[in-house]
Amino acid sequence: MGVKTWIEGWPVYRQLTGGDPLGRAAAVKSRRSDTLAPRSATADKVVKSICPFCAVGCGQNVFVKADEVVQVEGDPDSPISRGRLCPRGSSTLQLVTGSAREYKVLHRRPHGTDWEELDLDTAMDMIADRVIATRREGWQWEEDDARVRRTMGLASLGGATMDNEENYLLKKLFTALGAIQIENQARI
Amino acid sequence: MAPVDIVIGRKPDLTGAMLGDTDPAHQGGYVDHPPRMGFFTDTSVCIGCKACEVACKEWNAIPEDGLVFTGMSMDNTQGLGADTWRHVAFVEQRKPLAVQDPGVLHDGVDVLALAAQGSGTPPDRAGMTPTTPGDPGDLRWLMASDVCKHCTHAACLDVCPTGSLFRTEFGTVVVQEDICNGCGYCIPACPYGVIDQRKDDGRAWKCTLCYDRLTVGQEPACAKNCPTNSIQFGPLDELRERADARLARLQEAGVSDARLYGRDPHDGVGGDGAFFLLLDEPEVYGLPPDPVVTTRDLPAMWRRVGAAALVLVGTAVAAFAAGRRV
Amino acid sequence: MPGSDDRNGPVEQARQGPGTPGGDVTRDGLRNVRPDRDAVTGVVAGRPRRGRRGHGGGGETQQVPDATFTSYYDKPILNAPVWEAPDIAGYLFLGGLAGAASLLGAGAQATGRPGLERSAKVGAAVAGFLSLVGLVHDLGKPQRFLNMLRVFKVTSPMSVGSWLLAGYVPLAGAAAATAVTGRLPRIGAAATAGAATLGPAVASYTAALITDTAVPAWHDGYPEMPFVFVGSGATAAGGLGLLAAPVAETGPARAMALAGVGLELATFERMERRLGLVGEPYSQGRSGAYVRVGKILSVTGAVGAVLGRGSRIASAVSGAALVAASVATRGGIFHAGLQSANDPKYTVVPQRQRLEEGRPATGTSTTTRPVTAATGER
Amino acid sequence: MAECHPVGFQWVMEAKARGATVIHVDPRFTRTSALADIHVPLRAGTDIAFLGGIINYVLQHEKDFREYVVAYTNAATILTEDYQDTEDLDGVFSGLDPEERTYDFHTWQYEGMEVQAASGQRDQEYADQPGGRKRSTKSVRQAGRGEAHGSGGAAISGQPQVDPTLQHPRCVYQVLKRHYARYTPEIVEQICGVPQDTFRRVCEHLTDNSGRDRTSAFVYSVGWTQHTVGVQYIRSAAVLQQLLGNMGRPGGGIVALRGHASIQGSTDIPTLFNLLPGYIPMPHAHAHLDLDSFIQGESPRKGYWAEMRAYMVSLLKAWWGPAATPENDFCFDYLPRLTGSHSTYETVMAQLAGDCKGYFLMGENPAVGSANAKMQRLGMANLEWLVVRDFSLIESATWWKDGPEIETGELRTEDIGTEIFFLPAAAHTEKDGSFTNTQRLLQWHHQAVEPSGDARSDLWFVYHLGRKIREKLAGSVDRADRPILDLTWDYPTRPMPSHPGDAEPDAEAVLAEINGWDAEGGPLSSYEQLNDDGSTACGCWIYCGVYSDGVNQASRRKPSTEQDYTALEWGWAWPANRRVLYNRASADPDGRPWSRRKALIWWDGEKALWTGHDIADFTAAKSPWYRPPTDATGAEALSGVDPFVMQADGKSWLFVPAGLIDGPLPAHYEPQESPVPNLLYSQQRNPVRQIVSMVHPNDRFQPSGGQPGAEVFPYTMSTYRIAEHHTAGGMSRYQPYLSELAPEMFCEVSPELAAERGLEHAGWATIVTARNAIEARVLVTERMTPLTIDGRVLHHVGLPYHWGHGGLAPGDAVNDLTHLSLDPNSHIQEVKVGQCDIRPGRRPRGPARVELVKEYQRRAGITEKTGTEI
Repeated sequence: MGVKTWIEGWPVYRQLTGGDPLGRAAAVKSRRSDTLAPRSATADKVVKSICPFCAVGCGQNVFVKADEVVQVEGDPDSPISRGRLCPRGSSTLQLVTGSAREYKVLHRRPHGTDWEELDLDTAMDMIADRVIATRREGWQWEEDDARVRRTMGLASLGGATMDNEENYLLKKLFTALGAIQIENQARI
Repeated sequence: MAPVDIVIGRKPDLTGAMLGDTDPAHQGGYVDHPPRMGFFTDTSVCIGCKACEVACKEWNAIPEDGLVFTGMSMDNTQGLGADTWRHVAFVEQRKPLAVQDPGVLHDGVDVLALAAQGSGTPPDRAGMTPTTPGDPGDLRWLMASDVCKHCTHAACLDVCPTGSLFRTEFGTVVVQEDICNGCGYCIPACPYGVIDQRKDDGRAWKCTLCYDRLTVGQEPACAKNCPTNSIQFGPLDELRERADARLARLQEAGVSDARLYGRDPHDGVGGDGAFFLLLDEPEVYGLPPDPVVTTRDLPAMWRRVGAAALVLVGTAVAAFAAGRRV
Repeated sequence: MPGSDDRNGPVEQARQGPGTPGGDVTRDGLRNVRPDRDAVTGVVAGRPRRGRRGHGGGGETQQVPDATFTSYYDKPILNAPVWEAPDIAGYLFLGGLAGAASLLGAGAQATGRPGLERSAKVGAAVAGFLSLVGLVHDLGKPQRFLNMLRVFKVTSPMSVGSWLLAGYVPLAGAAAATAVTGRLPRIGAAATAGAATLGPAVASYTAALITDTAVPAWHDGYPEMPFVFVGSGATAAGGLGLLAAPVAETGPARAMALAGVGLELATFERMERRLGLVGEPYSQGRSGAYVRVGKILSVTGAVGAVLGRGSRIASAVSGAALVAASVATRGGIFHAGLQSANDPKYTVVPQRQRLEEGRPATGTSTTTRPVTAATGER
Repeated sequence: MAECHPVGFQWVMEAKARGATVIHVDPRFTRTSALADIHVPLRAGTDIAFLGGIINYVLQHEKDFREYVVAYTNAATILTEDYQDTEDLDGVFSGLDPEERTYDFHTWQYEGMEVQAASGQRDQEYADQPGGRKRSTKSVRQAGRGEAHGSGGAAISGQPQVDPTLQHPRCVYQVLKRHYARYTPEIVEQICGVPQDTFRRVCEHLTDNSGRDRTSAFVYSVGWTQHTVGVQYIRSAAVLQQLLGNMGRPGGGIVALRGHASIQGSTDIPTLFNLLPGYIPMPHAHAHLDLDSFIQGESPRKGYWAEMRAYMVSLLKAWWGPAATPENDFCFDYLPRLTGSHSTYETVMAQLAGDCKGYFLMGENPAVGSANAKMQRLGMANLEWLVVRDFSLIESATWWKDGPEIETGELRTEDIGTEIFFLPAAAHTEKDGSFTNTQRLLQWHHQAVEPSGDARSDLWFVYHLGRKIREKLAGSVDRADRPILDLTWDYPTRPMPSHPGDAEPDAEAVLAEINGWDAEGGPLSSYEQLNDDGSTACGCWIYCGVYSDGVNQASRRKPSTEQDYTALEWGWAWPANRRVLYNRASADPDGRPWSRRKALIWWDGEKALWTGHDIADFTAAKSPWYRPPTDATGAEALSGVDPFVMQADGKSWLFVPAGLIDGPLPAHYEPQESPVPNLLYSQQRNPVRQIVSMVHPNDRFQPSGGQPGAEVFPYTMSTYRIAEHHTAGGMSRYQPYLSELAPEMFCEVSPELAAERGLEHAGWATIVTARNAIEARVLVTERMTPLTIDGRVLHHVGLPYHWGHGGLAPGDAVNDLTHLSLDPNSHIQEVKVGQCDIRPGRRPRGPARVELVKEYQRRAGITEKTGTEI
């Protein structure tokens, strides 16, 4: 950067030569301000989504840059929400990118006093083994002379924040396992 | 009025020149600038959901501002500051809202004395904790989202010694975080108690009216999210017209408490870029009833400073004159 | 009750008026749609008439009693200055001391009082330098001071002050250095003259610095504050002379101190009286205590300076008292500002009074009543 | 609504802008009240008395929309002579079996019709079949068939007798009039604490704004469902809206504001014990049950439910594909059977009993959010294994080391044998899928980024769990394993770029299966295409059409500004993208809109089609003058003036002859725990509320009404949400921006109650019930108003239930106070009303907390029998 550029970049110089002698506006604009661009405009893509909190179903636009969610805001196209979000919906970015998110599988042994980390695939294997064993233990072909062909050994709770497709697979798998104790927030 | 007319010690009214006219962007040397943009916050449709607070924090990545239960109705934010750029005030009053039927009926309990128990507010000073004196069958719950006023004559901007605080081409007032040196002068200069210092970095922070978003034609995060359109964003001229019509309609409909705050370009700060429709006196919401930009008096101050300097010189001369004899 | 009629009239209008009740869902689509921001509450329905309780008139028309005022949970309206007392109260004191001391040094040089000259010039240089240190310390990082020289803003006393200090501190330093070493007398003379020229500004501009804020106790004191400041500066510089200079050369210092004390006390008194409620912090609480100590020390120092004029020790003690007086006064003024900003009373009451007396700060009030809106200036 | 659904509230504001009156009925003055024209505080748990009072007002003043009522409701239908009302039996209906605590519905039927249980409680007919047994009937009822009709309808056969003049003493209209005659403004005032003047104004506003030219809507949330009479609350509103002609019309209806992104979807495609997708009931254990007897027992002859066999067979084909053949009853036998209620609360009991040993928690936090949360935690402490899938380490994942029972010493970490797996879940931004919102609208959310670390979608989890189980069981000859091994589970997957070797199932392929396909594998476009011969497969018949033409209709996003207000090209609503259910009722019997101001759909004579702004919830070409032949079945059997097409008689039901467990008409019963005796009847509580199965030392009930000991818990408490947090806090208390808005558990009390109990504003209070004691900060506010109930002052304690011991903003969980008494239809717990004591100061620490509760139990004389009276 030459001296001339430096001088011309000096706000005092701009004060003396430009339209802002008091140095309160154009003359003092910083380099950062000059190049400011909102991350909602520089995102690589905008993905259409739906708010995950309550059941109003507000539209969301998810802004992605370098494979990271950088902003979530209301979708103005939505006939339901017209681009608006409540405080919970407004906190979606923090929900999905915040420090409260866990990214490691954790395991607590019976009688253990703390978590231990576990490989995801191992965990899935262990869970599958337990499902099979518990299902057998609680199996019933009949109750009071009526055919029931079910297991009372395992149960599930949850689903009201899950996708329809997820619930569908869950209900399908549970029913095929003969497990009937499957419930969600709609009961609560 | 001449655009620049700075002569220290001159008698005539310097206010206009010192403070700029009502097109502050033009005054600031921007040519072909966009219209002045602002907020009209209509508190009569605010539901106090605080979406504005969260949306603002998300967009501007503002740190958490303390986990404190206050007992101030549903307000645990307390006020604007470096880490709170939108603040929703909650006011519970024994007053009617037009002919709204609040359904409540209270008896015989000195609520103000109760308020003194633990709220830290002396009874005679309790704004409304839990409520103001009045008819025990009356209740209204006022909510209002406060924000930087983006004054036409902005004291924070005037006193900033670095040019960090500056007037943008949209007529808004913005802190440039790469320039701010943490001198803190803007903080006591603001007549509304808006701008404040972030403790861990020493710099001053406040609402930017989402300057970055404005540059590409997006509206500020708070206004965009506001579920009931209490926060309205747009060219200030339009907002003022809309607000006048709204006020007239409310007044006609019997909401006689409605008033505009900061809408008048001739008030002590030359009108606010972010102005409000309130349902009670400004101080009820924690707003100053008649704020003045301190730099309005700066010419007089400089004159007094000059005079005092001369007095000091005179004192010194006299001291040496007298000192010969002493 | 006429009030009730007034309230009910528009309700009926709203019920019967055009567009209300509005929205129609016709075969051709929606009609009379209005945006949600047009919603009104308590107008189309509510309770028919007041007075189901025997309490008479509602709170609406009740005037706030004079003794009290309304606030938002007693929260301050202003954000108080975040300056640290040692940094900025010290800055006020040191600036005053330095500025007045530069005059004292120049005068001493001109009138041939080398002892006074040296002590005044060194005092000015050290005070000037320390005031800069105080400022930089308050900024947190030294390089941040450079941003002060990015612009020159006449609207910012701190900007003006920064440029002033940027000029003054080297001059005062050069003046002190030449006075102490005796070298480069010409440069020393020029530096002395320069420092003496800028000195009064250094001593007085800090008044603009604090009064150019929204802090009521500071801002509203702006007519007197510069005189209080130069008075306090003269007191401190005079005190410094009494403390440090040979007793034979202290005459002008003593005179300056006496004049300073007189000026400071008189203008302070006038300011407090004029300010009334807003001036309360100058006599109450922590700040009031500082101010009282300052006054006592000033008077004591002045009396001591006069009575003990022949004694080196008495002069020195008096001088120290005067310097301390200036410190205390500046501290008092600084804390009064904090106290004034932290209590919404000092913000609301005077403004409310202005409005009730029908003399808002400028042409019109910040609050636009419907009647104003109807006439509208546009 | 302004509290919990702020964005939805914009439409209330828009209605206000157009002149609507907003009345808010709630014990507390909330954000909604602040923007309402009239706020009506009433005692929690008394809504049926309040609504019954309005019904009485409408009937006494003949404010009903008579033409609508006669044409579209069952007001004219005549009941059998056997029916006895609460008027005749002092608060109970005919058919009550006090021993079994069930109703026999036979006496609730229409005159001249073959008796058949229908809606909700459809398979009661089994009891009359050879081989059917009484136990079976009872357990079926316990299974909660009431909600098995989310999509409507029930079964009736034969032609009911009617009296269009509504004069017949046994016609529904007259029965209704008699039933509600005692719900006078005076009694409403005494029970609810609503002044008569206020009540009358509410009645006037509602009736003035209903009828031909105007419509009114009711909006409710779980404030109505979480009661022992929750279903009857909503029924009361339904009776009112039918009388006022507000159903199926623009601006009318009963709007349920549900609380979770896809809670509607999780009912439609149910993760619920008693339902199969599309509200097909789970089969109940009966001797010799096969597909035919199941359909016989469940399906009516008329209306769209008459096609249940097609829906069921298509579902079985979707699940078991080629293995499902006509010869093997399409694998109907693969379905497990119910024997009574297996709701989440029974599951907790089964956990405590040691029967239920494995538990999945998927985005659910029962350690905070379920009634009597302590029972939930104790149940989990008795498991062999627990899998928690969530974003953060919520209380339900960490109770074993930091739960309240660890602090009190009731549990010791080392003693707890539960093995726990915590699996981080992917967020909605990290996966494709659809949510069904509260207005039955399916909206697709697209994946924006890959989930990080071990976080995975629930789709991934369920798919791969199923895959692993199938692999491990491969080759098994155990008959019990056939359903697993025959299951269609070959979903296409795509590799996950950031997780080499891993694969995510294709959510759209699952949606395609839900939508269904024909014999050639082509996507179906309507449930009317479903066959009962196995030629079609469909995972959820009411969602059929969501993937019509092979296009994901749920992902349609034509901007609202580019279409009209019904926005039919945004997402997809079930059924058949209809936005207003039963909208045939928006037109008069001749097919013309009732009013120029209220036109939604109408009969276009030229095109011989129903047309308008919405898609007709009616056979499109069925003219208003169509009358079915007497032998018609299914949809054909409904006439052109039968708008309620899921009902077997095409009418909406003021009186419910079948399908409800606890009575054909709503009657006011006091909550399980109430400060007063029932002033309307000598029957204090809902006699068939579900309670007996929940008796447990940690779930003691309190004395109620005038019983001795009731005075120990003198205050009425209610739980609720606030705008700042979400449900049990898993998605909000771990986020700084939401936590700082409401950082601590607090309770809301009136100044009067604060004075009475010496509570300090912003100080601490301890709230005690027979279950537990919790502490909360005190918010004294005039928004809480004392009510005068039957001459005595009653105070409410307001308790937001968001807090638990974890997160950034921890606090005691309100659900530690609540108890397990359930609505018999829906099995939803009564947490919106209860009785408590409140005292100043923080609660005791350690074992003293338990001791305090015991002391209260002793003082109130509580035993295991308390509160379990019929």
